Amino acid sequence: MSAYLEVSGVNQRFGGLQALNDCGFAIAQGGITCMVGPNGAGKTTIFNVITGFLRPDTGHVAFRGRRLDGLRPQAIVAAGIARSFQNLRLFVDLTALENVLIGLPSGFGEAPLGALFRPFHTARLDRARRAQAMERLEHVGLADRAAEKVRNLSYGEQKLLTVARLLATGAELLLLDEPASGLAAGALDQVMALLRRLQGEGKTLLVVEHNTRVVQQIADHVLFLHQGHLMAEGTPAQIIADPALAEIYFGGAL
Amino acid sequence: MDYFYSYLILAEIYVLLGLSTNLLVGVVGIFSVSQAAVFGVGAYIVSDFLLSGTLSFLPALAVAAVACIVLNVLLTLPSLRVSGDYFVVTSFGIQLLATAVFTNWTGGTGGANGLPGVPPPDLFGFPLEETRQILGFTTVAAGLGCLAFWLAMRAPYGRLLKAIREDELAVAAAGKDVLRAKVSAAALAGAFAGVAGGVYATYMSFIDPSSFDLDASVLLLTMVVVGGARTLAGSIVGPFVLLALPQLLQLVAIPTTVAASARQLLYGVLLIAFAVFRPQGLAGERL
Amino acid sequence: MRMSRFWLAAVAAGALLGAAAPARAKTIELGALLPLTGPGAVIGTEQMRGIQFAVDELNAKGGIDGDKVHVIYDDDQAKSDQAVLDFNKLVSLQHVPMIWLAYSGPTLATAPLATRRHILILNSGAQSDALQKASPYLVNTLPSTEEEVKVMVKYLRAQGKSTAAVLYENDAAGIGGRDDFVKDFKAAGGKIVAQEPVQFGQTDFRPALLKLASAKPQVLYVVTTVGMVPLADQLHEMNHKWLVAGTTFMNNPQVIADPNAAGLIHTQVEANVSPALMAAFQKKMGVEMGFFSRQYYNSAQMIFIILDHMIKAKTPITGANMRTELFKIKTFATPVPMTFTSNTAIVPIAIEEMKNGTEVTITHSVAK
Amino acid sequence: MLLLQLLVNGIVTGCALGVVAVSFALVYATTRIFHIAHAGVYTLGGYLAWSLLAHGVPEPLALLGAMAGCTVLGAAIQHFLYAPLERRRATHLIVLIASLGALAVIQNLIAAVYSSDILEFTIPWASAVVTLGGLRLTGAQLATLALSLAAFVGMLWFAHRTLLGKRIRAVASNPFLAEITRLEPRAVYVTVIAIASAVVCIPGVLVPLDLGLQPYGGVTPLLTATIAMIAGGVGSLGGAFLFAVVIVVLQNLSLLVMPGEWSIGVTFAIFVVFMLFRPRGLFAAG
Repeated sequence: MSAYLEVSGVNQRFGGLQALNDCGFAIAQGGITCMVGPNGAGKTTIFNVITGFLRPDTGHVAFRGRRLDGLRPQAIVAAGIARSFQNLRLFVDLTALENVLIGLPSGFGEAPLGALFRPFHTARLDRARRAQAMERLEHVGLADRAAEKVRNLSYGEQKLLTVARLLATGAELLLLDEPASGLAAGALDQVMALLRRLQGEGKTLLVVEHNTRVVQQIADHVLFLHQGHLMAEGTPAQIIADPALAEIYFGGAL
Repeated sequence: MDYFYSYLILAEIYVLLGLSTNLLVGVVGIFSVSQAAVFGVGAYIVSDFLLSGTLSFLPALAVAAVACIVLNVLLTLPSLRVSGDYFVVTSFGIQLLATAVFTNWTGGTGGANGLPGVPPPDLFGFPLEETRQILGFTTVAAGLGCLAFWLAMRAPYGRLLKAIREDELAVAAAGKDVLRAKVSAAALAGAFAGVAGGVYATYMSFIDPSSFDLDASVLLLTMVVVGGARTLAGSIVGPFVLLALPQLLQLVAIPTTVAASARQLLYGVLLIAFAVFRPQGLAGERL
Repeated sequence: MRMSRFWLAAVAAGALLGAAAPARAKTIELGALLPLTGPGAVIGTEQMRGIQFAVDELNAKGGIDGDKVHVIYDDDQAKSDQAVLDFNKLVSLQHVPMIWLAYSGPTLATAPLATRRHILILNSGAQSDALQKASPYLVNTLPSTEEEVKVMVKYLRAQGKSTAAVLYENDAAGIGGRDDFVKDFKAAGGKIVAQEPVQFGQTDFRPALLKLASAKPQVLYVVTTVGMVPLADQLHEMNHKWLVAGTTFMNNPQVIADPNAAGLIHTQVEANVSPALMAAFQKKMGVEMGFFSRQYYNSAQMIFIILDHMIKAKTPITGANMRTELFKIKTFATPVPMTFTSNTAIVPIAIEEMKNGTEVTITHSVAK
Repeated sequence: MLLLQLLVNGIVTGCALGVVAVSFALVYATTRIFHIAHAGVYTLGGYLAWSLLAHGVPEPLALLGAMAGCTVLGAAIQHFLYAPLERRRATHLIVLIASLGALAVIQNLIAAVYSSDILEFTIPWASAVVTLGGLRLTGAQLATLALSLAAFVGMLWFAHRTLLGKRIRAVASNPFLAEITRLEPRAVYVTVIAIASAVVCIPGVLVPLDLGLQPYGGVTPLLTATIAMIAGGVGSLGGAFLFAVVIVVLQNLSLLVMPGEWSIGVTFAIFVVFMLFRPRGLFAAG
């Protein structure tokens, strides 16, 4: 049986830096997998490779048995994988609702000819899409902030909004880059609860996370990356218990 | 009365150009300094067809629009490879190259002598010779342009373009085809500029490279700044104000020998004042 | 709102203008559309000085039969769309019957409007051949380059010169002059060995001159409108052996005063004014009276003569009447004699040589 | 001989433009401001020198006086225009527009004061011709070559050997980092523009010494200089200088193979193609 998502033999070099070194791992459907490792381990780079923002020097990415490497980002989203960014990358001059609308799969009126020559049709379909986007906002608890410009939202709200935008794509495998970083305790719990809920709804999550508390609480499975290579994997308890990994991770500070 | 008519006609032609520039610079964020070159190509194509008698006005205008769509897409392609200031300078280069072609390709453009005697526009065989008739035509053309801009901006398409200006990568991550959206915006902007060029040539009846040079491109950019980015109102207000400005400055009493430089100086001061005190222009959003 | 304040200012300015206008009841208003800013301003301001000096002189003498003349200057930056706008403003708002123009672009752009609205437009600065037939209402007081070229080619061939190179300005005036010269010189049995353009306002002529020099011509024909002093200096610096021949544009007090210019010859559309006038001009304007100042001074004198006739005959001062009157008078003895059998004046053309800071006339001729 | 003379003329003009390019590149690399008004500073330098000479000031002092004037103007533009804009978080385009406005103000002030006629310097040694082998150069050209090279070497020395130069390069490479290490980018910015303005004054005086002064004459040199900077790679002063020389030499030599009216067009066509294939310049730093 082939894995749900399978990454194998990926090498990526930037000038003199070997960012990914024969990186390979597999992810099962339906779980929350956390990816940990020290800074510069290649976590964000592998995200970029999986989602088509980087074309690796060598190696393959397969999703549900289908090869994805070499496809453009939008084709990968269409195949069912979407990602968020560590630095959010929201459209701060648009409203919360509009941000989610951009996430929705392309529809009528997103190309100029349709927008210009069938305005009423466009408007009717857009109303339906707005309702859909509103649902996503409700899902993450931001419905009352729909008309607010993103720059006026709190950091916690912005983090939730990235998840709503991600959900809007309809992807079944979600790649989240540090969804909990920088959050106060209350917002942190809110985000963790949301991730759990998404898992319950049938999504598969791959999460880059630094906070060991978060990893312990949500991860079904942990991947440990070091110098662009998968060094270890296992349950959160197994990984955290391994002194050699802690040495690498915290540089001996613990 | 003709003065106000000719002011309105030119302002309306510049509204089409303002829409074109605003779409590219304000909405999508492609800082093109070569829109006047596209405008010029539209003007020369229509003039050449009318002067040689091969096509009548409306078909010639259609050809010009198509040519400018293709041209503008080609001209904005570098923006996919080079970004920010690099594109601005590349675009400067394109504009100067275009000026060189307009000035030296005597066969197609009449060179520095320009093309005199371009016939007036005609609609299905009825020539529009009176200024009033031309005004009617440009009003319809500018009106249609505004309608198109408005429809595009309120549709999901406009939202997509605004998102691209803010963060191209995030748009791609949301599963959208950024390339297609950018190319289509450049195409739309090219169509506006091409039509504006054709109408301009037939109204003026004489064109030469000086109307399509770097100064003209900078003027278009200034219209977006003064009018305001990303809004329909901004694209309309900018051209109307900037064309009126030199005329209003003529009313300021200054000794004759230095009057003209003093007026240009005031124009510079005004640009600075807008940049410092009102970066969103008269009726737009912050650039 | 800033915006409303802006418009308020505009309206206030307009009101001021409206209030000021009726005060000049006995004033004849004329228009002038010249490039007063931008690269063309070098020439435009010189032209403006010529007109203004003539007007001040006239008004100081009491005007025409008591009526003062006032010229409204508009800056078209040598751009045709600005010129159309300004033309319409001068005609619709200020109701001027005639307008001075410069540069072929703006002149050609306003010519159809002049025909339609019966406004006399007067070009005393551009020489492009296209101007000859652009409009019945367009009158040129400067003969076309073609006329000057004919005179020069005849002289050069008579001197036994058979090979020539051309240095021309890459604009309407320069290209027109080049085309005329190439055609006429070949027709007269000569050979063109090289031609090279320079941009308007460019003052580094060295690359072009070096290239032309390598073709070893006997004559260098120059058709440029500005930058004559650097040109003379750079020619001198090359220690060349050829005869340098130019057009009227070479006539510039600074060039004549430049010792490096000795030996240059050029055709001269006669625009001589008395030394006393030159001195008065220098005193009032602070600069020497250049060729364009003299041209526009002369054409202003012509307009005053026309107006004088019309006021005496009580003819209403309109563009159409001014045009009719112009062709009725036909010959004007402004400091320079001008005759109109077509829209372009017949003016004497001389060939002059620069020597020791002055000019010496070699031959005289009359265009056409 | 023709080739050699064209080459040498090109090198002379190219060196002068190179100094314009280097000074512009210094400003751009440090502040990321597209300082179009630099063309105005360049133009003002020549006019100031002309006025000082007209009042009988000796030549070296006139040059220094003009440089002082340019320094003040440059610093004023930074202090009264760019700094407030930065505080208001103005975008790139807005700063560019403001700079264009400043250029219009400077040019037209000059035109109003000096008129738009071409002004000539009358200095005998400047127009005297020196013959070297078969080459003919004027005094002004020789002075341009010598002082431009000196200015360029001086700039290189300053950027790489002095503390202030190193600070400037630190701010250029990372203003944020510089800020947290208390390098005060704002103070550095004023200094940079002041220095660049003083330096650009040198070609600003010497080129008109040879070719005359025009109020709107600074734009073309600046555009060429900008292209040289981009082609040479932002942050590489040597690259900017070299490319300025190469561009002008090529423009001069291109006359040998094609009609002169196309030389500018071809230059820009090559540049546009170049940008497509080498968008970061030839000697890009980093």
